[in-house]
Amino acid sequence: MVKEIERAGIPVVHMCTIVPISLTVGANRIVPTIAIPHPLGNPSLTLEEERDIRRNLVGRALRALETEVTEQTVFEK
Amino acid sequence: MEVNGLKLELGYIFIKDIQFAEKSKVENGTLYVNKEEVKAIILEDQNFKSADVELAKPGESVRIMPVKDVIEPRVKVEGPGGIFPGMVSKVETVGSGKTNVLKGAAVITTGKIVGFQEGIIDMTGPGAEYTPFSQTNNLVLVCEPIESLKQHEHEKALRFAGYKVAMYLGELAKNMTPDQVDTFETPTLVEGIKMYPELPRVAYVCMLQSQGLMHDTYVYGVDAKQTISTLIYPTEMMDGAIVSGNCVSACDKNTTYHHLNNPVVHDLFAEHGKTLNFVGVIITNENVYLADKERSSNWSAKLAEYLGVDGVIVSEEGFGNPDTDLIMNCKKIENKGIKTVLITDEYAGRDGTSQSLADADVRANAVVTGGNANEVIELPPMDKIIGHVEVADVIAGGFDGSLHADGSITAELQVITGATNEMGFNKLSAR
Amino acid sequence: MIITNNEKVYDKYKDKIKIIFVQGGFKDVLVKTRDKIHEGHELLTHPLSSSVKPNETPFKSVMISDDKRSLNLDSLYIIENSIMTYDNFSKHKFGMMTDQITEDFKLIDLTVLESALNI
Amino acid sequence: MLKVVHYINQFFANVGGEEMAHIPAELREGNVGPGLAFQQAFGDEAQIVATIVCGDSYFNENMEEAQKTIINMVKELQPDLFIAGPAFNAGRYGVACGTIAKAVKDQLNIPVLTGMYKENPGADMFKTSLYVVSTKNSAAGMRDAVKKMAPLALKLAKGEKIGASSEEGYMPNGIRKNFFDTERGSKRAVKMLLSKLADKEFETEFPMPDFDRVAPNPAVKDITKAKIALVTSGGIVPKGNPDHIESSSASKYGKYDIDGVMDLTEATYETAHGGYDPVYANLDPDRVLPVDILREFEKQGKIGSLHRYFYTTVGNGTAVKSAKAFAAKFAQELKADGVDAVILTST
Repeated sequence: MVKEIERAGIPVVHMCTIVPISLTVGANRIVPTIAIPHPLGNPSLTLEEERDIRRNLVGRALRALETEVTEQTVFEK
Repeated sequence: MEVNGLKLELGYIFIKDIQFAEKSKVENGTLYVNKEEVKAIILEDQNFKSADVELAKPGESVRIMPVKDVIEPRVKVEGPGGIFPGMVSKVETVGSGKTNVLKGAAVITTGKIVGFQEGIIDMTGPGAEYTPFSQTNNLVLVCEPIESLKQHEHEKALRFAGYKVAMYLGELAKNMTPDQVDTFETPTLVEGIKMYPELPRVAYVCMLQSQGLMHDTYVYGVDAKQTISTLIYPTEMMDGAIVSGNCVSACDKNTTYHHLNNPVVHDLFAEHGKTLNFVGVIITNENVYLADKERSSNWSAKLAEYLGVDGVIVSEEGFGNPDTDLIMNCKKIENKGIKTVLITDEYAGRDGTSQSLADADVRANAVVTGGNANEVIELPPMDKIIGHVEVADVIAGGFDGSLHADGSITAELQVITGATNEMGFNKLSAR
Repeated sequence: MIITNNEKVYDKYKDKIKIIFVQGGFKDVLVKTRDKIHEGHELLTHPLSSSVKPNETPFKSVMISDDKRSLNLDSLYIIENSIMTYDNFSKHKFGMMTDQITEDFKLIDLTVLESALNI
Repeated sequence: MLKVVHYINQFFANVGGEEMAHIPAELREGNVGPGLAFQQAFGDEAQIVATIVCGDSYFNENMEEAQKTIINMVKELQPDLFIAGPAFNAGRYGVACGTIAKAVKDQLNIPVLTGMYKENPGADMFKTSLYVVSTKNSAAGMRDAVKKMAPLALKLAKGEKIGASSEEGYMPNGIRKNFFDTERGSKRAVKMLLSKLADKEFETEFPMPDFDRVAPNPAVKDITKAKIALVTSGGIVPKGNPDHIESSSASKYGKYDIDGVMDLTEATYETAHGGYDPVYANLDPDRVLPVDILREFEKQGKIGSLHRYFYTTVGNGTAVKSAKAFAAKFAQELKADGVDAVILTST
């Protein structure tokens, strides 16, 4: 799916838990997330803490979109 | 020049017909069988209360089901050991000297070990095209177990009945002059390297199913699930060092006949010294435990590297989880810089549109397929059924209404013994 | 620990090994296994063990680790592929289930599991 | 005798080259150009009753109009078979052949056949929905193309069983079909290994799933001005799953308006995905689709705007087959809507 969006000429960032799968399906900008059932959250934290995590991850995704890449790149930080 | 290693002369005595007679013998290409003697061999095992023996020849309107194993009669003429070492003969290293083969004959065991059964051999009609055993002159054993017999003992008793009857028939050829002799020779590793330095070195990785009742394979009598990947001379296989105890998923299980006549071994020997240097065989199991899969594939890759080969052919056995072993073997061997070709079969659904393998990898770029086992086939009624007809409706790969009132069967190809064999025994393929 | 819908396995091992008994079919066992893998358990036996096709037998037993660690990718990959294969097969369900056949399928499932338990 | 209608372009009809590519579709009686070779191959089993000639530019620039006209022509003639091309490596001709053949097949339910070179863009577009015979890359391969296409054409017209791609000469269409090869599998394996060892070309009998790559697009210049769209394979849908998106192997994707939606809540959204434990996503769907944070960023000017619609599927990470087709479609919509970048979330 990520490839088809990229193919259409739109830069895309893939936020997912399983980085190797993301690499396999051909994502070029990858942001690793928390866990499969809750990639952008963590039910063991408070709502506000969860939002902080999410804010951080989405912020990282925006940074990935602003970054020129030439090959598959994982934005760990 | 005599070299060290193993050298086996296979003497073929061509069998064109099979008949019952007063005295068991082979004469002018006909295999004569004394039915009572065969029955007596089966009934030596007290687990059987009765036994019947039937004939099935190519072209006859006969259906055999449910098939457990197919065995080719062979006998050791010269050299150490006997056929099926560790099972019915002593544990002696076989694969050298001379062995005679009743080529064109086969012993087929049938039996209802559990309520769902598969394994059909049709001797004529469209189904016959898919199984190699429609072309052999078959002696079919129909054995009835005693009441209380447990499935495990039943399976074992049937397996041994097959070996013993095949040995009995093989003995008939012990003193005969073969119609044709083929010689197979594998030198030791050191000598082999020197022999054809200009040719690519090739090994064969033979995967063996090893998962429990009706899912097992034995090597010199050892249950393959308790083994670690190891080396075997190809000629040892020709003397029955590997036998089959597995029959679930009939289309892609290797019968003992397949192990004796391993087509990859034969086709590699055919090119040996011409286009390639056939170094030897690595056998590796297919266990249920994932750690075993990792360990066994680590070892097969390590052994391939140790043999210093440039390429290997890997053959799979069975459906589903062995795809994981196959891909592990492929990846790990390719990662050693050794090129692989895989032989598998497919479960692409009845319409052929599904993802066929349960595993995949980009390194598996050279694959031979034995066909789509889900493809539906119509098997017309036969005049005679040998075995247990009542199982037709509950064979795997069949489905509701698979057995029609007139005796015809609609089922998937997977019910036919050997139809999509993953050693590449057949011409069937798919695109 | 074992995840199973097979009473034969449950009855035999319930006092010896941790077991999750699933009320349901083959697919329910796979889904339960998948959720456990998502939680961080490691898959120990292959979910498509045995050559009996998933549309033929209603019984399935799978072994996973007792302890949880970080998500095991190999486990995840295998369970997802197994569910996909199951879905391919389940288009054509296998009917005909007498008591004897049901018992036999339970037995095969048990022996295949035991081949991994080394019992 | 079977009736055949043949479609060719201006070049093969000898009307002219690029300078005549603008001519609209016209109907001619009998066979024209390469039709003669087909007619000879058919013998008296089939007859080309008419040939439709159309300029490549005309067809591609007036696709709807051209299709309508040609469909009406074919409908009138009621043939047993429709052949388009072969187009060899001519790109626009290949696309035209595929497009019109598919239209005839879908709308008139008449068997169709076309042929082209494997790298013709029309090949990838149509090989899974039509029988597309693989030809050489230039018209010099006409004789070879007719030799492959004519027998397959007759089989299709007669409604006979079609064999495997390698037997019949059409491009593999993803449908696996059994056939008996000339050599046994082990022999084929030995040959394949020898080719692989010698670094010669060989063809696998079972291609692995697509592992191709797409090069990354340039970065977004100014994210604070960009229109960002959210896409998820995590199956987030409005509460109650109004489009009934299936929990796995879904046959459709969802497109939902989030105009004015500031936060996804338990009361308004949920997941339709069957590939993971849904408890956490149902309690707070922002855990999968971060609408709340993007709204916040929108307000703060950290992004230009959040696109009015989000797209959802239930891809499970490894099974990408159907998701690919959906994505190709909605990616075009996103492009048309002026979306500058996409955040795709997966579970």
